[in-house]
Amino acid sequence: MSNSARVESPLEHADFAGLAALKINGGVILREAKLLGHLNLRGNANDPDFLKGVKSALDLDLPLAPCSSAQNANTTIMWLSPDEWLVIVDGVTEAAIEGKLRQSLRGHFAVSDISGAQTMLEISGKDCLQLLQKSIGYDLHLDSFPINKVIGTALAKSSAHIRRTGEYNFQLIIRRSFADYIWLWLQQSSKEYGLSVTL
Amino acid sequence: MQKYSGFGLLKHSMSHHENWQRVWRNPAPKKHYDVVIVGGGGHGLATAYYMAKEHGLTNIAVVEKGYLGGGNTARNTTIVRSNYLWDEAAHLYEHSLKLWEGLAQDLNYNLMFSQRGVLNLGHSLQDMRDIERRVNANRLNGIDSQVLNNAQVQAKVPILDCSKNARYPVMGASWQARGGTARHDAVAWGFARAADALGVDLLQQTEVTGIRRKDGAVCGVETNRGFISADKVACVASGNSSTLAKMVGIDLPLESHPLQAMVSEPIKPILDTVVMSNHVHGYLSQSDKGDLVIGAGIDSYLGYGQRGSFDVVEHTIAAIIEMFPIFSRVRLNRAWGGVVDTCPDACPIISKTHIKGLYFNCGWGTGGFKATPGSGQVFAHTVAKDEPHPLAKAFNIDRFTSGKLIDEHGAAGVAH
Amino acid sequence: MLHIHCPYCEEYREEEEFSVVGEAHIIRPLAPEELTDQEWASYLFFRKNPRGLHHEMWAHSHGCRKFFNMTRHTVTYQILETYKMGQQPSITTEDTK
Amino acid sequence: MKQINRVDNGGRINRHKTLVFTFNNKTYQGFEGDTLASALLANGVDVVGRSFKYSRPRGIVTADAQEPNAIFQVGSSQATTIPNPRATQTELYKNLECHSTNGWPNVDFDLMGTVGKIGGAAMPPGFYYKTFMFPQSMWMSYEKIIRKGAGLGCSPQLPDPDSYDKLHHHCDVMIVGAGPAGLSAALSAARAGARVIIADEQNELGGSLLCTRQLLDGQAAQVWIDKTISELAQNKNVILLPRSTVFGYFDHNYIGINERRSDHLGEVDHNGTRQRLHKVRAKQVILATGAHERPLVYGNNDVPGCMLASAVSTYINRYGVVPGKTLALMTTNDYAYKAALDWHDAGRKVALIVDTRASSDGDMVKEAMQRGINIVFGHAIIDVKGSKRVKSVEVAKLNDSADKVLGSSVNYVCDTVASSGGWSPVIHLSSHTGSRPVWRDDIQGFVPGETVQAQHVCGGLQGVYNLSQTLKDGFSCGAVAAQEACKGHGNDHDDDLNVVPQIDELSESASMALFHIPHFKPTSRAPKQFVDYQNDVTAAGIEMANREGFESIEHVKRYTALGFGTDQGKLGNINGMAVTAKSLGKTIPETGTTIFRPMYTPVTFGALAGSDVKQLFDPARFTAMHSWHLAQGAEFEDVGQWKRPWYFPQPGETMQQSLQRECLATRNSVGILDASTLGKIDIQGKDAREFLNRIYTNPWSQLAPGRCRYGVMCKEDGMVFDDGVTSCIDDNRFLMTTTTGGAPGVLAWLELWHQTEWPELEVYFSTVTDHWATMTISGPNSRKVLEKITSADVSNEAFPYMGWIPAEVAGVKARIFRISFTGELSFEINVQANYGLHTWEAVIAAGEEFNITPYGTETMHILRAEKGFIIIGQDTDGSVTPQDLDMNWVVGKKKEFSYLGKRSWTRIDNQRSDRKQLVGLKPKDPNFVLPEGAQIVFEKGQAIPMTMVGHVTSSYFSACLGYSFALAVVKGGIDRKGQSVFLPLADGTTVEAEICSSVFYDPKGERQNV
Repeated sequence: MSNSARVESPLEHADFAGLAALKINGGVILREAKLLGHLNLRGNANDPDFLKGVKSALDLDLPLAPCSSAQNANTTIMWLSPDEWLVIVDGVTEAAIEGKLRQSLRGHFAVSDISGAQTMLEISGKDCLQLLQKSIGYDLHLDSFPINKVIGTALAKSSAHIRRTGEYNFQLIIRRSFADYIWLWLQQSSKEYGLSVTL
Repeated sequence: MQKYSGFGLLKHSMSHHENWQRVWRNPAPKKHYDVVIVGGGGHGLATAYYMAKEHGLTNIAVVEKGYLGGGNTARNTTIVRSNYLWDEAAHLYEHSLKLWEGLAQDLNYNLMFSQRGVLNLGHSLQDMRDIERRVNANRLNGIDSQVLNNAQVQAKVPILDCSKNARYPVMGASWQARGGTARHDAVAWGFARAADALGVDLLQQTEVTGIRRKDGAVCGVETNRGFISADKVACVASGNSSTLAKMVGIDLPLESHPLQAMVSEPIKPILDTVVMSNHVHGYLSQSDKGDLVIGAGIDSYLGYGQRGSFDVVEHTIAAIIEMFPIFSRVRLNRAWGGVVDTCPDACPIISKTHIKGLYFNCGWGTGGFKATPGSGQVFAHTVAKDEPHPLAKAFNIDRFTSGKLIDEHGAAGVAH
Repeated sequence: MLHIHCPYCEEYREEEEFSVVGEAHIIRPLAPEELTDQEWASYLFFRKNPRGLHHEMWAHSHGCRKFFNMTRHTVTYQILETYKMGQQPSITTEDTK
Repeated sequence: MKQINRVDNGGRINRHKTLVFTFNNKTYQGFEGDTLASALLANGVDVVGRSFKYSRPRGIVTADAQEPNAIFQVGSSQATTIPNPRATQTELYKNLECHSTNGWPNVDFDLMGTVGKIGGAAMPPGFYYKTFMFPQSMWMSYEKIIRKGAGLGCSPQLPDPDSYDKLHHHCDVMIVGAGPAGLSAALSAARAGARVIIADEQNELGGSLLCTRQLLDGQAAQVWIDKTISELAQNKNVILLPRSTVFGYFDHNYIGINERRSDHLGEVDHNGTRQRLHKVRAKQVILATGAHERPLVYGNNDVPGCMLASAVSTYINRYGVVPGKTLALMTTNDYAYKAALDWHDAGRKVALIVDTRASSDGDMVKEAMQRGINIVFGHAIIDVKGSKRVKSVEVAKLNDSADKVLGSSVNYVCDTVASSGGWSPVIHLSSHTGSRPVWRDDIQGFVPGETVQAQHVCGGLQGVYNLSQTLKDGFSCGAVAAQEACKGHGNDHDDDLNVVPQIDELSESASMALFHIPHFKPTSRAPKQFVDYQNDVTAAGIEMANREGFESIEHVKRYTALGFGTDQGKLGNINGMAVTAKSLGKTIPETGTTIFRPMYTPVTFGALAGSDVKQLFDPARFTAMHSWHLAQGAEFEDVGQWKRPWYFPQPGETMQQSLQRECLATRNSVGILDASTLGKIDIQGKDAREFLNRIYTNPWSQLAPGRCRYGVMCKEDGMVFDDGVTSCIDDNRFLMTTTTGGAPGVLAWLELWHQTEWPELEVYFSTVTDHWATMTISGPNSRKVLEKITSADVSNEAFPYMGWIPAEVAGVKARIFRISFTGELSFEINVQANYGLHTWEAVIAAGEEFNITPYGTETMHILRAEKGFIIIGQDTDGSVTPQDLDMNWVVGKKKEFSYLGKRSWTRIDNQRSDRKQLVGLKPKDPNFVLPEGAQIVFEKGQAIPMTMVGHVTSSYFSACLGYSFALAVVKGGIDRKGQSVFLPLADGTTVEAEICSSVFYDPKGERQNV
């Protein structure tokens, strides 16, 4: 893409920069990890060549256990289903990485660039657990939802993939067209805790 | 039959109401009946009544495994209307509505049939196109029906949120003035009392455990009270149709689902029409006692448990608040479920079967209550004459083979 | 609200994540043209609808998007098992066969 | 403003904090810790309401959820008022305003009461079924009058200023009820390491311990409560929920709890949420809901001053309120003696205790004797005198079987009657999941029956009323539940910690099974003996129902309205069953049980909706260009959850003018449409083609990379359900587009067939709807616009119709598709959505010189209809085949696989020649736009019912054609082109139109091909 091309996250209109400047000290902290590269990867987990190919392209083992994830400096892979993974990479690198995957994979597989289709919200803070539990029916207790676990679930009247990165740290992958709805939901649901936005 | 009237009430009050007659007998089963009707709900009792009244058959029994009117008759949201889309369904429901209009007098039992009007709201351009289509079809079928715009809807129901601020603003509605509500229990009791007076035996606590055949024809039913011989067996047992059919190896294109309904605590009269919305998925009316009577769609899974999932209650109440924000502080008193037999085309089956003397009236899905008298009358005809009533012809079970379905999902929409 | 074990995610999830499809193990006829209209109708519309155990197909729509089957009691709503597509139920009755 | 019934000390109220409140516009004072009911009783208020049917004055009967009479309108404004809260469960707050819900002009002087007295005799159960029938036309008028008496409180008239939310929980052990059983269960479960939630409807945890005088380990119960709560509160695995009513128990151990977070603080809560709905998935559930006391059914038992014995104790011990001066107690058991002893302790007079039993030597009975209280055994109170307050009671001797009274009666002066007929376990929740309660003769009550839930019951719920036993029961129940829930991962703990405190238990004699007190006269002539206060159901009414043949308890309930009040029969159901049983000569279990349903007590609608209200009622979905549309002042249309621009009005324009402008601009120069909402599915794998062959009706084997094709999908019944263009990206990869509304359904449809029927096909699907921002430029100048912002060769030769190319547009990587839904030369530019607005703005800028005109869905609909292109859901309705749409060209004849839907087309009904088929219609009046949805007939002037042969599906005025036109389905329409049809309209007129081809504009399709 040319440098002049303007790029905007689905939550551009929420003006997170302006909200961050308010420096609110809230029980819920929100950051949009925007404009990352998102790749949907499909393939046969029982095929050693597929696993090898992914490893060589991403320098990371494909997480095979249900609801698990793997991460290195530049890449996170989330298990979505027995034959589906979400690969999250730095923004703008997605095309190159898609190319790398296509090069190193053989046989039946699929890669789709869905970087425009979704965005990641990072939610943390002492009240983030209760906030999420308002609209997520899944049990987010550390015993059932440990760090690095990832689930696809219903979030209010939308869907999300949720990954835990710390006791009080979560990543939410949400769809672009629902982003405004989730943002409305977040503002409403975090009222009692205070919402601070960081960049 | 003891005649009911206001004067009678006064007279009986002088004797401390000690001399009221039984509304129906509690007879022992006879050995043989000309017709055994399986199912003592509204439809079964209506079938018995019309069979006795119009076809002169009085050696009839209605067998009911629980108590009369204890199934969906006792669990629905009591809405009566006839504004269905397709000719076949519209004619059947309109026939029924016409019967409703004189039923209290016919049965000498006040069914509290209240023609307060039914609104079906439209929230999108396509909703409005569908409403126009249905209203036009109704009109040309002789069914009173009109399209209202936003302002007309607001005038009819001032407490409805007709503003543009709603998530799905109201664009208009169809209006059937002759539609309304009736007292559901009274419908069963009224038909039961009138049928009993014509000699029909109402056998409660009598459960059919088998259907006996001889030479390919029906010859009676096995029950927990013994075998009852019958020339014809007519099954009208919502929620049990598949079970009965299985007794004789017949498959029906039915699925039985929980259908939930709920009422608020009684509040002073505030809503005097029936308001329904397929789009936001909820509907309500206010009973004469003051309860807001609320319903929604069926639960998606099969269920005979007379209860469904709680999220249906949550979604339905959210829909009610979307339509009526002022009800947010009103409180929900009770929620319950019925079991409805749904057909792939959201229309009933009123049909002979390949077994001589065996008939089924089933698959009314969410729309059975309003059809009670009409269903009973056309089924009585079908059974008595062994020939489908003209209005029942289209509801033959063969339509699933021929492909001539009558798709009323649009008009049936949310349950009612 | 049912609590459903997804055989692919290998854990229990709330009903809101799932959608029900209908009776399980209905196999599409290999040669539809060779069927009578009645046989075709039977495939299209006629279902067991049992009062009791029922094998039914669900989808984990908000989760892994996989279809799977379950054996559930239609009166008590108890779920006796869930199993992956292509597998057979381990709990059956005359009604469900 | 003295609180005449408040004793000087005792109770759990804060006497340092006086709260002023008003009831029926009179000002009163109470204390912090009071309920509205205790405060009114403290102030000596007798009449709190009027009954529903007879308008009889009514007073407070209970101190809990059973209360049938003290049902109020609470709140001071039309936005905040709450209909029907029970005064017994409403905590007093500063400046609380409340009113009675019945009584006109007021509860003390009620004209309706006069009507009730005179007309009441003619209003037995079901009286309305027997009258108001003549003439038929009058029912609606009768009904208006009947409805005047309907309802209790009033709905607010203004929207709710409060907000609500929900919270999901998972736990090992959910405990319902925080009385002695619940608290001890919580202790043992928590000590075993379980995740525990304990909820109680009251403002304080403790249940019956809050008003007991029994000592635990020699100390007041409060000491044990405090110690217990402190231990639980410090355990991070325990959640304590006071003011939280468990209203429903659902399948798979799912529990609904309504927490009242601010109702006790005032009318409105502006900071947080007024109420919160907790939804708990519990591994094990412990029901510790205790029992409710039953009143006895006797003559005029509804006169204010008649109360439950346990309520009397509760008001004295918990609130420091003695609700009268002189007490008469009628009891069938020892336990109720406590009320008389408490009354006596409070320094007020006990006129007598009427014990229906022949004798008792229980400890409390002895205590009462020692105090010199007059006890009459073997007697009953058969009638009460007084209207707005009890003045005296009439006492008579019972025969041995207690079904008759003997001899003569004696009157005793008193102003309060406490009665106790024993206790009914609170089985409601256990019934919610379909479990049938079971009658136990030994405790004269129903207990929870068999269940498939992982459920435990303890304490009063299973008839254990002795405090030490209850605590013991709780401890063991909690331990067992924790063990089952935490199989393998619980704490090693010491059961020895779970020690039942030392309690001096009192000995009790057996109670008597008595529900309905006989009178000298038969029930039908005796003074009214109320069973269900709120619905004015009397014992005589129930007997009359039985006489009339309503014998099933469900019939009795429905005929008399027994149990249909807001207390849902908590107070009266068992007594009603007992009256029925007696009248039918059956036992109570033979008479049947009643099935309790959720809600245990009523739940606020707002709480059930939670935050899913207003704009959060349903997600609104937006495209990447939404902010631009907003800035342009677009009007929006709801399409599924999407907000799509409907049209872009310019100042002063009517909608019709906007549409005309948008249409002409597109046909004559260039228009631009935001088409991002169309569903897009990335299909990859070597069997993708074969898969498409099976799903679509047309063939896909020959579609070359770089080419696009329109396809139609049918369900197995042969009816069209979606359509769209699918493009070949490369040999193993296709991009499918779907309708906006159909997108999720189509993806699920593909997955269904792949996963369940054809897993052997190597193909993967991935939704990319949101990934691409899609803008369609359409019109003769569209190429010129495009050329300004791309270096790609977009000439017709290099890039022909129904092809696609990768290209860079405005500096952004794009896919351009040459497909057309308008019939004009069109380019559909797809870019990654984060670049959507940038690209859109670049196209607009480039198009400025051509007056590029944004258009919305309405113009799109007109332009496509001019071309005869269908819209699924508008021109089809689930009963239309491709053949009906005259689209035989999209039906594969030679495909090897019998693709979805094909077989159904050979059924008899599909072979009919008079199926409704899609055609065009030209109105005779070229300026008249046929209403969409208008029905069509072949012959005009028919009588009703007319024979309808189709309807108008789409209809517009075409600015570029200069006349109006429509699409319609008409029976056998394809062969009727040129014939006239008639449309009888709602205004009574009939218009004529001619059937024609559905393609009105550029029938040869030349314009899109240039």
